[in-house]
Amino acid sequence: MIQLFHLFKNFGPSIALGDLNLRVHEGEFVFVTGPSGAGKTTLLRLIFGAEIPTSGHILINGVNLSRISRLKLDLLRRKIGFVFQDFKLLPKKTVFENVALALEVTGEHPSFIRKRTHRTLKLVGLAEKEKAYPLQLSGGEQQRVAIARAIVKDPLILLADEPTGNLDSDLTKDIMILFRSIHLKGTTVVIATHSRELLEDTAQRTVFLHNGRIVGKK
Amino acid sequence: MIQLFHLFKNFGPSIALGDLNLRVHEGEFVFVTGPSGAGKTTLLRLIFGAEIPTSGHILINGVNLSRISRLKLDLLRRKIGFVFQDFKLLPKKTVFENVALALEVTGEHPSFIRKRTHRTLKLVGLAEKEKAYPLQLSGGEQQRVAIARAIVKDPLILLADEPTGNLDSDLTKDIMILFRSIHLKGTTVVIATHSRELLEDTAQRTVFLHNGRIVGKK
Amino acid sequence: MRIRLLPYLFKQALNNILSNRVVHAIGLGTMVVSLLIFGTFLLLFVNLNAWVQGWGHSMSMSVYLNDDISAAQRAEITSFIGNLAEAEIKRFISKDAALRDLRSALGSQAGVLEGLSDNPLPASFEVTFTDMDDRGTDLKGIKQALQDMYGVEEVQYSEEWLHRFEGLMNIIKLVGFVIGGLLCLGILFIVTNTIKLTIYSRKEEIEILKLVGATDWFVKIPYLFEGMIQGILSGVFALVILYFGYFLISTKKMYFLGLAGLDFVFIPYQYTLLIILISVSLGLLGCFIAVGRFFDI
Amino acid sequence: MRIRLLPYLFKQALNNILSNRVVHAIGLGTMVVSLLIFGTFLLLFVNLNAWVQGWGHSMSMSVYLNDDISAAQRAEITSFIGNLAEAEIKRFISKDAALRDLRSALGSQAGVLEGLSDNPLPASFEVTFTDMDDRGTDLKGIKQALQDMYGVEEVQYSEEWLHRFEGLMNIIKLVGFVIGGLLCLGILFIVTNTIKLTIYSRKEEIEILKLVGATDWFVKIPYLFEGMIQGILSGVFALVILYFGYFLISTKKMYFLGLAGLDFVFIPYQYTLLIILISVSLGLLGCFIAVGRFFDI
Ligand SMILES: Nc1ncnc2c1ncn2[C@@H]1O[C@H](COP(=O)(O)OP(=O)(O)OP(=O)(O)O)[C@@H](O)[C@H]1O
Ligand SMILES: Nc1ncnc2c1ncn2[C@@H]1O[C@H](COP(=O)(O)OP(=O)(O)OP(=O)(O)O)[C@@H](O)[C@H]1O
Ligand SMILES: [Mg+2]
Ligand SMILES: [Mg+2]
Repeated sequence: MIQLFHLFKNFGPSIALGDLNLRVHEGEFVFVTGPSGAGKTTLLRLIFGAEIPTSGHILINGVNLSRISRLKLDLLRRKIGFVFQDFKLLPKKTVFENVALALEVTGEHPSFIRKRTHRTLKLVGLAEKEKAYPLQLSGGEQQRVAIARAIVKDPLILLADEPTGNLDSDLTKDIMILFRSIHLKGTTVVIATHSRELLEDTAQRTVFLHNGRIVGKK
Repeated sequence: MIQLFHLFKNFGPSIALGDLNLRVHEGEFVFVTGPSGAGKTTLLRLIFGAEIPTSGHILINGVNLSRISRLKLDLLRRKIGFVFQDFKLLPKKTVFENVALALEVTGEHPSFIRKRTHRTLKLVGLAEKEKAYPLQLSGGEQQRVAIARAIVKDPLILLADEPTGNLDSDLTKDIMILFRSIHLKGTTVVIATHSRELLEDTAQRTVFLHNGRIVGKK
Repeated sequence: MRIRLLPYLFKQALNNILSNRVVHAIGLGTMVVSLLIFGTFLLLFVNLNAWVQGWGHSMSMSVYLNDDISAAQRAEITSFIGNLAEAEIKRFISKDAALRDLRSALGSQAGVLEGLSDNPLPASFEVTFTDMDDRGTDLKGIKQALQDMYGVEEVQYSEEWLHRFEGLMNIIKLVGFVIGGLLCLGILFIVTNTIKLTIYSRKEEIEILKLVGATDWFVKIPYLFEGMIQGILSGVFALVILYFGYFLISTKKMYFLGLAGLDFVFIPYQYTLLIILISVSLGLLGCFIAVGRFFDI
Repeated sequence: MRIRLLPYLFKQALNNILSNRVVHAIGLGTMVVSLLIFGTFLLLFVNLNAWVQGWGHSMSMSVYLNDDISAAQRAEITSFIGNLAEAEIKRFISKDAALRDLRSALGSQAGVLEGLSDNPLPASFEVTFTDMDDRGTDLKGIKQALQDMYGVEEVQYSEEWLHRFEGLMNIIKLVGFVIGGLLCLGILFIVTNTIKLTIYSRKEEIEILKLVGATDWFVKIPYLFEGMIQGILSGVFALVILYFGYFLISTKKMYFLGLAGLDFVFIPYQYTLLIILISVSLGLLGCFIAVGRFFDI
């Protein structure tokens, strides 16, 4: 599903990722962890095509990202859900519109969009905040909107960057159950986190990053 | 130091805080916790004067915030350090400039500003990222810049809103040690968090919020 | 891009305008004022041209006739002049009238005419020319043709006056075209810049849309609609304000300015269409350029 | 606000301009073009006025003298006219010359003068008036004064011509002031709007500064400096470009346009100062208004 070969990523002189090799199979559930600045976000953004590697290759479903046209990349992104560490919500759109957007770009039918968006917002516990704007939400609520937007389209791949950093432990458990249920439906899930809570009570495959290199696996 | 009397805060119809009474003495170290949307951020923002209460009174050092002039409020804010949940860094300024800003607004001497800023950035482990811009930093690095900016001026009061949400547990410990050392120098510290990690290994006074009301104290 | 998305994208554009209403209002204001400047210039130029043209009407030609001219010859001359689209016979001056005129024209020098027994002056037609400049009237050719006709003694017109008049028209045209051209360029620049600025503050929005998997056109089209709407609105507003202004200073009021007798007309309707067209294309163009800048994600 | 913060705040302004350079460049462009439009208008208006004024120089007055005038009386008239600042004796026309002129003026009708034994025409001074309009010359008064002098038979000037000329000047002035006034307002609006837009995208920045404990002035002053710098730069750029444009179409080139003999001058230096002053105050004003909007945190 996701294959990374000898991936390097520099930002100017500083190296964010160095010689990274990783394979994530279809339907896998993988954690990426490591200290602050280890390169977790950079890794996820590379897989998403939001960043171009300095060298190395990324294959998604066998397609090489560096050989893909802009339009193809847009279409690929529709199959990937991404929970951004900084949420990236549109401040001028309501919670409902923000989540619906992920479906609207694919040209789905309005009634279908409405139904799905409602359901997903209910799943993350934000049914009552549908009409609010992102800046009127608490940090945790914003994070859940970002999660809802990522999962509303039943993505083939779910990339979640620190998805529970602003959530209390009860909500964290709920969200993890949500991720697991999506995973059970066949979605490949990659979660970047340094939350002990998430990592402790799981037997899932875990990749440890440090200074842009894989320093351990579980 | 901080006195809250019958504090209410509504956003339109929704109630963020309801009848909140709280006293924080000079030199105290208090945690505020509660689930997502409980009102932690709202509480801190009210204390900071960034939000106006619907009713009730806030006294800082015996001064009633609702009776204070704009200029006085500006001057008061210089004595309060605030770590915002969403960091609120200036994207067009470097890390160094962002932190130095907190001192520059007070009109300190440039050489003093330079020295202090360097030292504070070293304390949060960002000495090497001084010249970077916020958007070039990882989430955890941005959070530490926000912390550095809050503590650089040796504030009388430190308000930190979820200051370790993006930090791994080692860094979280470092930051907590930093906060404690500042506290030992006489600063009153109020930290909003739902991190179990922070709350577990502490005997500190803790206020539990739920739906805008205090539901427990420790 | 599926066509059935268009209504959705149009709705997006309307929503965007509403949620960025302050920025849009500022931008709209700038566009309206720019177009208004241009429109006012057009209005005044059109009228100034007409006025100066009208002022030049007094250009006239005298066709002196032989004393022994026959009625048929006279009729022939009349019909020749009548057939010239731009010429008109203003009056016929008989031999007596000519002497009277000369006497009054000489004023205190009229004494020179005292000793005359016989009236030596010829009768003449006074021919006036209208809209000369527009049709490129060949005065020399007309003079020649008339002079060659039977019964015509001489044809005269004031070349000096014509020269001066043409010089003035040249100056006014030059000034008009320089200002008009610069205004056009300037307004093009200002309007596209303004639209760029209104969109510039939404860089982040575009970035996020791209991250959610929107195709380029999905992002661009609402902006183009926005530009179009802004273009139409500003064009219409500018015209309405211009017409209102025109109405306030309409012909009647001009008496007070000592400009009685000048007709003050609104710009021809082709020009109003032109203004709308310009404003819409500027709106689209500005958006296109501005949005294009953000597509490197 | 401590004074010693000013250099720091000025440095902030420069940094801000650098880090928002695209937006600033767009805004600067708009301002330069707006001022350029205004400057071009001023330049052309100043020159057009001068040309039309010059064109009106041919306004002349004829002072007819008695045949029996004494040399002393003649000298008195000459000195009277010489003392009128705006008048100048263009030539003296003797009786003989007057007859010659009349003959050639009558052209084919000169036959009327054949039978004359005595020359009935008086000698005359032809007086021309310059800059009449500026000094509000009282032609009627002058005429009266001259007529009351010994040796003067009659004074004549073409009232019709004067009327027309004044009408033309009125039209040009009206058009000039309407366009000029609207341009002024328009540019004021455009420039302040543009600055508003450049600052609008920085709402967040202002909010953060306030949250860090900056006083209002600490936040505002760099913006005002920015506005001032933008104002100065755009004023200077506009003037340089205007001068360059002027240079390209300077007097020599005007021959090609059939406008030979017209002097093409640059706008007086007071106006250039005015343009700089306007642009700086617009810059400051725009910033002041725009920044003011964000101070409710
Ligand atoms: N756009 C950029 N320009 C320059 N340096 C960057 C950029 N993005 C990331 N970096 C650097 O690359 C390194 C890895 O960053 P990354 O965001 O991947 O870390 P992370 O593992 O997500 O950390 P965190 O847990 O704090 O979010 C960091 O040192 C960061 O400063
Ligand atoms: N500006 C606002 N307008 C409307 N509602 C708001 C606004 N700010 C906060 N709220 C609402 O008030 C409630 C309390 O928000 P607050 O940010 O204080 O929560 P919190 O305890 O900080 O939560 P979290 O842990 O998720 O950050 C939430 O339900 C939120 O949606
Ligand atoms: Mg990260
Ligand atoms: Mg919060």
